[in-house]
Amino acid sequence: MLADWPLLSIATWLPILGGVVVLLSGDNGARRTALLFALATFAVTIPLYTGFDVTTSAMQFREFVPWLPSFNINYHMGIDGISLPLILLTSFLTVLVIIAGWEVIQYRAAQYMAAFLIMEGIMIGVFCALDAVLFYVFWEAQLIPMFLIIGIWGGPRRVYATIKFFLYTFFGSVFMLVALIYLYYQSGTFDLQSLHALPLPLTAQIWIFVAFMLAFAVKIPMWPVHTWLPDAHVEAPTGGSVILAAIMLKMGGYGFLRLSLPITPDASEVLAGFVITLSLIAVVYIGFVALVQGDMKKLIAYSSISHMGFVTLGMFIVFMLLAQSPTGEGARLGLEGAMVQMISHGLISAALFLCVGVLYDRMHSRMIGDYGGVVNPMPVFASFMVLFALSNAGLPGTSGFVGEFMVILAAFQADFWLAFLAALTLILGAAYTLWMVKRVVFGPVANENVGALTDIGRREFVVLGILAISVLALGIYPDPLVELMHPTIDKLVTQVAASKL
Amino acid sequence: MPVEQIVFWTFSIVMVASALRVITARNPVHSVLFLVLTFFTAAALWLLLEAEFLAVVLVVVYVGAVMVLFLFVVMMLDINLAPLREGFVRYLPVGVLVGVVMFVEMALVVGSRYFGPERYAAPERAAQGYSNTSELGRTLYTDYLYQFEIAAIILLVAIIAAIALTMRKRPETTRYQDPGGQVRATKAERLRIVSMKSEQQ
Amino acid sequence: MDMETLYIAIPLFPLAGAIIAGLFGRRIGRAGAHSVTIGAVAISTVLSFIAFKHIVFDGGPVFDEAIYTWMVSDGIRFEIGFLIDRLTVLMMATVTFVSLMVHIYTIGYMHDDPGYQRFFSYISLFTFSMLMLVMSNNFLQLFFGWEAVGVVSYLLIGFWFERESAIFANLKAFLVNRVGDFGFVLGIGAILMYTGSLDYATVFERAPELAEARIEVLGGTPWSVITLACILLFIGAMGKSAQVPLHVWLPDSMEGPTPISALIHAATMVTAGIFMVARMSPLFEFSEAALSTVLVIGAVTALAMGLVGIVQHDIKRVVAYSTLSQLGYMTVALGASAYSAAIFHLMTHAFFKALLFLAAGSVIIALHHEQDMRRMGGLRRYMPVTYVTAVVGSLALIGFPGFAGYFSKDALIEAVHLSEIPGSGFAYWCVLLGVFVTALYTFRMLFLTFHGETRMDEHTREHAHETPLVVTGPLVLLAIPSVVIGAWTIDPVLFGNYFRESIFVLPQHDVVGELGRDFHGWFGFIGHGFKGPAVYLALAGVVVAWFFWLRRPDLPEKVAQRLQPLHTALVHKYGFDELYQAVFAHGSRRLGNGLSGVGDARVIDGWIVNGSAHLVGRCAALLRHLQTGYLFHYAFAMILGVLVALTWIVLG
Amino acid sequence: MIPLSHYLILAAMLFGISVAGIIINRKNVIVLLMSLELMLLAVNMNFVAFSHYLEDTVGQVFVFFILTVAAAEAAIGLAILVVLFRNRGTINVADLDAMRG
Amino acid sequence: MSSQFLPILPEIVLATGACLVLVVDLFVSDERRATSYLLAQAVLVATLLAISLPATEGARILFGGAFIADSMSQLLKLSVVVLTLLVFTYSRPYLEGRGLFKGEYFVLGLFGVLGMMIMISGYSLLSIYLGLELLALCQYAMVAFHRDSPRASEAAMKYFVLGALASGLLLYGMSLLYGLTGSLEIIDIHNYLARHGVDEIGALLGMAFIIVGLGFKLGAVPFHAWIPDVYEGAPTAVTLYLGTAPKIAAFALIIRLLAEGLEVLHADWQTMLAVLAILSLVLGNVVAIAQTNLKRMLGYSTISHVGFILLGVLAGTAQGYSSAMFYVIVYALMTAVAFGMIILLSRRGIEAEQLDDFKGLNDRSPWFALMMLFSMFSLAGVPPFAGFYAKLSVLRAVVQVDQVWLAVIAVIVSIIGAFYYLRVVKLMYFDKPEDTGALQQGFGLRAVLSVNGIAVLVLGVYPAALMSWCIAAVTW
Repeated sequence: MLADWPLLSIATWLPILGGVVVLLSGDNGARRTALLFALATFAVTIPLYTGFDVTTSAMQFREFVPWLPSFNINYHMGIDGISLPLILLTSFLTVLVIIAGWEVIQYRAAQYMAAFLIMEGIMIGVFCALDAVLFYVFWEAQLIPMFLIIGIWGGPRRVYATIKFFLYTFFGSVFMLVALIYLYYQSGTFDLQSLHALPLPLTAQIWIFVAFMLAFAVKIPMWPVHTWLPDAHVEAPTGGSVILAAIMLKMGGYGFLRLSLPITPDASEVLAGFVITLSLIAVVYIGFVALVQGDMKKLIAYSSISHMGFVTLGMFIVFMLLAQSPTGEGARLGLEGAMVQMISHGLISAALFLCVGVLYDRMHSRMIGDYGGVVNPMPVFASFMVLFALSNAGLPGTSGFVGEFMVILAAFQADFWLAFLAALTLILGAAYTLWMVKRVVFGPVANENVGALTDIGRREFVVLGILAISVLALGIYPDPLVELMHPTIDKLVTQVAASKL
Repeated sequence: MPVEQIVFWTFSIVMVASALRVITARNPVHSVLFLVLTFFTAAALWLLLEAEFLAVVLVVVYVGAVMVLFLFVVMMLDINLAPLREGFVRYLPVGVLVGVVMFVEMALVVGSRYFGPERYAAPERAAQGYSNTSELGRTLYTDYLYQFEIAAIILLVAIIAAIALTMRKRPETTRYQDPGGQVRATKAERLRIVSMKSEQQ
Repeated sequence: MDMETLYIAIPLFPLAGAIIAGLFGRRIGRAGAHSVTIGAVAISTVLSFIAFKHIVFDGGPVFDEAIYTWMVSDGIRFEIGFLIDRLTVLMMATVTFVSLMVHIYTIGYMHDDPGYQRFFSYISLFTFSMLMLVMSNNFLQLFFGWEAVGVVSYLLIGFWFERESAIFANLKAFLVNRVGDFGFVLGIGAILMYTGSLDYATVFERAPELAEARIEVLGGTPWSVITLACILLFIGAMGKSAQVPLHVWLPDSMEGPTPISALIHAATMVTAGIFMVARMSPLFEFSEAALSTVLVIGAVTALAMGLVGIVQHDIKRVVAYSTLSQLGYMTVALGASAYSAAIFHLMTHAFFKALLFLAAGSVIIALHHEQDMRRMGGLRRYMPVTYVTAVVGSLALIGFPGFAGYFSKDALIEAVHLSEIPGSGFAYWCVLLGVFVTALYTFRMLFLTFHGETRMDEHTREHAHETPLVVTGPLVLLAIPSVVIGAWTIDPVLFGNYFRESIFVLPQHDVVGELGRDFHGWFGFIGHGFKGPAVYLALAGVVVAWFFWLRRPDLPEKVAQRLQPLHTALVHKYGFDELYQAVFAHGSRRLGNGLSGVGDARVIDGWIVNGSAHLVGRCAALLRHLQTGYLFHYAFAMILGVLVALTWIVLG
Repeated sequence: MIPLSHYLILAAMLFGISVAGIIINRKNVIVLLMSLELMLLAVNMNFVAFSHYLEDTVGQVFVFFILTVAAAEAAIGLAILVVLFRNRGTINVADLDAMRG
Repeated sequence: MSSQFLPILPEIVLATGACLVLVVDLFVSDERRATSYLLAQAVLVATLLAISLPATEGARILFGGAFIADSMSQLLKLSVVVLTLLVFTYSRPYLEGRGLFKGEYFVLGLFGVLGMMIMISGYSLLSIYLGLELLALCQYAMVAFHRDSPRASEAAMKYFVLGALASGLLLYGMSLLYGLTGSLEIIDIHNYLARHGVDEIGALLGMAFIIVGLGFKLGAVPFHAWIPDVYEGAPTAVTLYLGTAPKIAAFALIIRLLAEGLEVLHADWQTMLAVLAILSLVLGNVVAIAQTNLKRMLGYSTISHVGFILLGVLAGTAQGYSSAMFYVIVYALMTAVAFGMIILLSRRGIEAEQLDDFKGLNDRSPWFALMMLFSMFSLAGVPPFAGFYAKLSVLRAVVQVDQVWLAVIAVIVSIIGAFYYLRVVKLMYFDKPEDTGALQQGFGLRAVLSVNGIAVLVLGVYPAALMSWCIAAVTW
């Protein structure tokens, strides 16, 4: 019975409705209402998981309503193995973000909560949309709440950061719009699945790919279009950073999987080397950059870029693997690794940003140099922070390991040197993360401000605890997650392997 | 040379010359007067084109009303002419160049190649008793009724606009008396008695 | 209880202990924490011995099964599973036993530490990780254990997190280990690529094929896949087992509390590499190049680190360098295909090195955390038990005939001597020389600490007395095997075909087998030893040490001055630390600063991003002047527009 | 007989003069307006000539309306001029730069 | 009679009504000036009703080809009248606050609407010209309406001179077309050109002049120069009027003249429009960045949006026309919100036209900050607001005719454009208010402004109805 409900629409619109309600109801009780809606949305996404058929690659929970018939634009929603985990991640993290913002946000709490709820709905929409325009609408609309979140509740340089963020991502995505329109004229439809089957000449594919790439590369972000991210992260309030790192970046990766690879497989193949190069630069170059950051959030932001390099790497080595053998051994491993990496990074980066948020709320500084010996006054917090840091460094048994491991293994099958460079992250990731931990968490109490810190409260404990459990669970037993993706990834590999020329 | 030709060339030359003077005259009053002359010559040429009514209207309405209005304004606004001529010489070459180029280009198009006699043969002279005015009037009040009404509204708007813009009931800058107020004035409003300590000598 | 449950229970007990002590430490209190963890590890130990008995004595079947499927991707099953064979049970027994000892010892050693519960949690976790490592039947779990061990060592070394040196050392340890893991994970990648599986059984089955396969790594030179894979895996082992040049973390790791040093060095972490190579013997056997690499690196480590041990003043560091050197020995054995000899040495070493560490710890406790040998001396009077046990340990370490170390080391040296793998000649001379060096530094330590005049301050001396039973107890318990374990087990372990199928040696590499032909019981082996140079070298070392540090204490100084360059090199540990600090630590920071400051900030953000924004801004500022406010300009613009249009039409 | 193109060229000439006038008389609004009147005259000339040669009165009708509108326009234009002069005390175009950029 | 006059019933109603307002206004005292206002609104409503009368099937051409009533004219007139209703509502408090609350404003406004309606229905060069002039004259007068404002009169002067120049140029083009085709009716011109092919250079010349005239009305570069100055100088109520409905009328002219009359010359005017469009897009967006006055900024923004509208038109397809139509209607709605906000924030004696006046609006009135945010993001073309679909449909039309490069240019400059819209949002939300006074304007303005703002969102979430209406309107 539940399966007959338009669950995807509910998951998309319920939080948006919640946002409106919160906005209208004012600051009193905004937190509680917001939490209620977030929980309800999370509850709605659970049947998506339980009712998900892991044996098929077909879109599930489909909804189809004509929306703009004259343009053949439809309200077409549906999920498969690559969207479901991201949806779950979104609804899950929003709950945590709302709890995390409970006391910290005093200025216009209703607007804050509403922005997050609305953003949640929009992001879920992105992952559900099966119509290119619908996808684009959600994709772009999501900039607005984020723009406001960073701008209103952000740090001192928030204006620079937020405008940079907006224009950067806007820059990326408008070209995607042109490409989508172009595709519409080649096919007469905006339906993503029909576009997947659309034959295209190579030149056209390359242009489309480049246009898509601009959008997704900025979002993910890939070197060299990554510089918005550190600024945005640094200035955003904790919740904003969490959502930004945990989910918004994933939209880029999702875009690659949903649009770039299946729609322009041949161009992807031609340009795979280019993307792989950029990915590796992201892993290595950004690793070094992260090392020297004096600002914790910036460091984590750079770390995100580096980790997302794995995502793109995992996606594009597929072509090298397919070139080696027709069955593409290792291709699925790479793709699933990329997906797992996205989910895991969602959890870990969220946790790390929340950790920084905990410190920031107490000290109002994100600079590593202002800290030292945090473990002394805050042992519980320090344990969490060390756990998440280790996870960020790819410790086996935590989720951070799974995706990296899969991608490195797959990369090795593509080429030794790819794996070599990618595996450098084992060293670099550990270096920048643990060096930060060393300077912030360990050591003698650096100054009296640190000495006066109080350990995390119950609410913070719950949020971090839930994340810690998730990170460990995913690391110890990732199969339930990976299992969701098999048919979808299989299909994707088939799509990618088949030339559309 | 037939009379027509003489008339055409004479008036054309005068028209162009006076038009040139319109834009080059030092004094705006002169410009207006040269413009009047231009209109007159144009009216003459229109007569040649058998547009008698319009020729007359041009003189009566345009010269008689519009140009006089111009003159009126020129004279009413006591304008210091000197600064208005600044840059005249400096921009003369540009103006001439642009004007000439534009003329040449337009002439290339509207010249005989496309609008020559083979395509636009000279019409027969109108028959005796043909009245341009009545013909025009008939057209105007039948086929062009709709437009005529619009023109009426345009004129109405012009009236409203001109009045709204220029008519001033009582400019705030003018001082005027309010007799009622003067009558109602009381001593308390006008006179304040200040008690001061007498100064010791 | 069937065996599978038992096997599962073995690692889970320490894990449970760790979790309870870690998460609920405050609630259960100190006593609670140590009871829980010690109990858990004790159960584990007992179970390990049961398993040992089951496999070795009862001839129980080898257990090789998955516990659960971690993940399936691309048709590859990633599983968590156990392989319990003779090699495994030996390691399990060693690990759990040593761990238990350390746990008990900790009660005394950490008595006053505020992080008591945390400490127990860590060491239990460490035990769990190590067990996962040795019990694994696949590379995934191996890597899990591998890294987990690294992490817990990270936590343990940095246990006293307020000490700047400790948190420096733990970061260093982790990063150096990560370098090894970097190679390790690539090795796993190579294995997976060519075998399509991560299970030992499948992989080993296909090892001969791998030996045939070729891979191009550097322009045009085809490498044997198996060589590549083995070398990569060995890089991992180098990290964990602290082989040159990845050894630098180990001496620094002495920053951790002594039980840790003992645990990490003696029994567990560092032996992981040795164990791993032995476990991978079916792979390494097919690559002579890899074996040769192992051999040479081991030999270099054995000698070079021993030499450094001579000039150390910190008692724990001497032991640490000794460990490095001994690890080199084991590695040499591996490289010589004498896997069983390596494991044998590993085992004996575990006992006597733990003994030495705990003895050193005992001294340190007695002297209130004084570690500098220059401020010790004459302690045998104050702490006889410690002294005696230390002597036992030292004798075992230098390979005094009859003691545990003698059997393993001598077998090992002989094996190298017999080996025909390229580099074995070099290695042989290194290990021989190493014997002398070992004796030298070991007895230097012994003499400086327990003999001669007392050099500590009054106050410390007054309080110097024998340590309590929780400390001395384990010392005694460890001293016994340090004496007898070699003689007792050399026959079964080394020559008695103990390992059977769990270690694979190609016939042409079978040096231990060759050795075994001359073997006639442990006693005979002692006699045999006197025919070789090793025993004499060891004795020479002891004598020299006596002469230098007891007889003529002024001499070392002079020798050092005479051999200034060598001494400097040794004191600076050959400059590895300085080099790494300069190249990797500073270099990468400078590179990072460069990339961040120039690449990101100036080029991308400065020129491209903000540059284009400024460009637009400047264009705006410039273009707005087109709007002059002057009517004639506006009109002129329109007319120009018309003119352009006209020209276009007339010309077009 | 005078061909149509003569009239058209004459109109073009007026047009050119009016354009030149707009450019040259940069400062004086009144002359500017007169130049515009010249332009209208050129247009009217065109219409009348076409009307004659096409033998179609419609062109003349158009001219009639143009004259009407031009008158209205002039009225409003001059009204604005007066308002402007009252406010600014000048009709110098060069002084009208309160808004720019 | 009914068949002849029913289609122009709206015009009749409006003209009559305007005269009525004019007369009534004479007899009401200044205190009861609201009567004129209400009456004017009533006239608009009546006109609206008259327009909404069910149209007969297909297009009807009346008055010897001078007038056309078709679905396009119905839709556009409807939009014009609705927008004017909004404009009048917004204007009232502004005018009241500045002693400008006079009947003339409404009378001129109504006649202007009449002009627009005539333009929209104009099907001969003459009626188009007359409609255009009627509108233009009203606008000139309205700009100068604040008689004591030097800026207003300066703006009016500039507007007037340039407008006169533009209509002179336009007329010259018309005269050439007339001379060539011998007719003033669009339909005849179209047929003539269809018969005689496209190599009539005279027709091209005429076309060029006509495009110049149209370009001026719309405000396309380089005929745009009046827009910033007039927008800034005119009283906000008048800017509001100028910035909204007349764009729709000008758009109608383009359709009538180029798409219908000169359809045959499509290839030629496409090139010209492309140049105008690109120039407008670039200049409008770039220079807008440098502005500090919101009205002026919106002026430049208008120029850039004109570029987009021209893009839709130059596609020369039904898709293109309908998308441009959608665009222009949506654009007028979005801008109305922005100007409405300026009026909302202004108080007696205080103009709120500087960007800085919007600082911290979120603290003063979250709701209206939100409305302004809707408007700004919509203008920037960010979904889910109506402006996005406008851009989408235009780009779609451009891509369809294989002019992808134009689409690319358009999106690049719209990124630049996004910046200055964002700046407004930034001021409202990220800055602290300098002026913390409460908003003073009355309920009517607030309510209508809210509806207007929400409409921008609703049209974005559900654009189908308006879009299909636009599509139906251009299928002739």
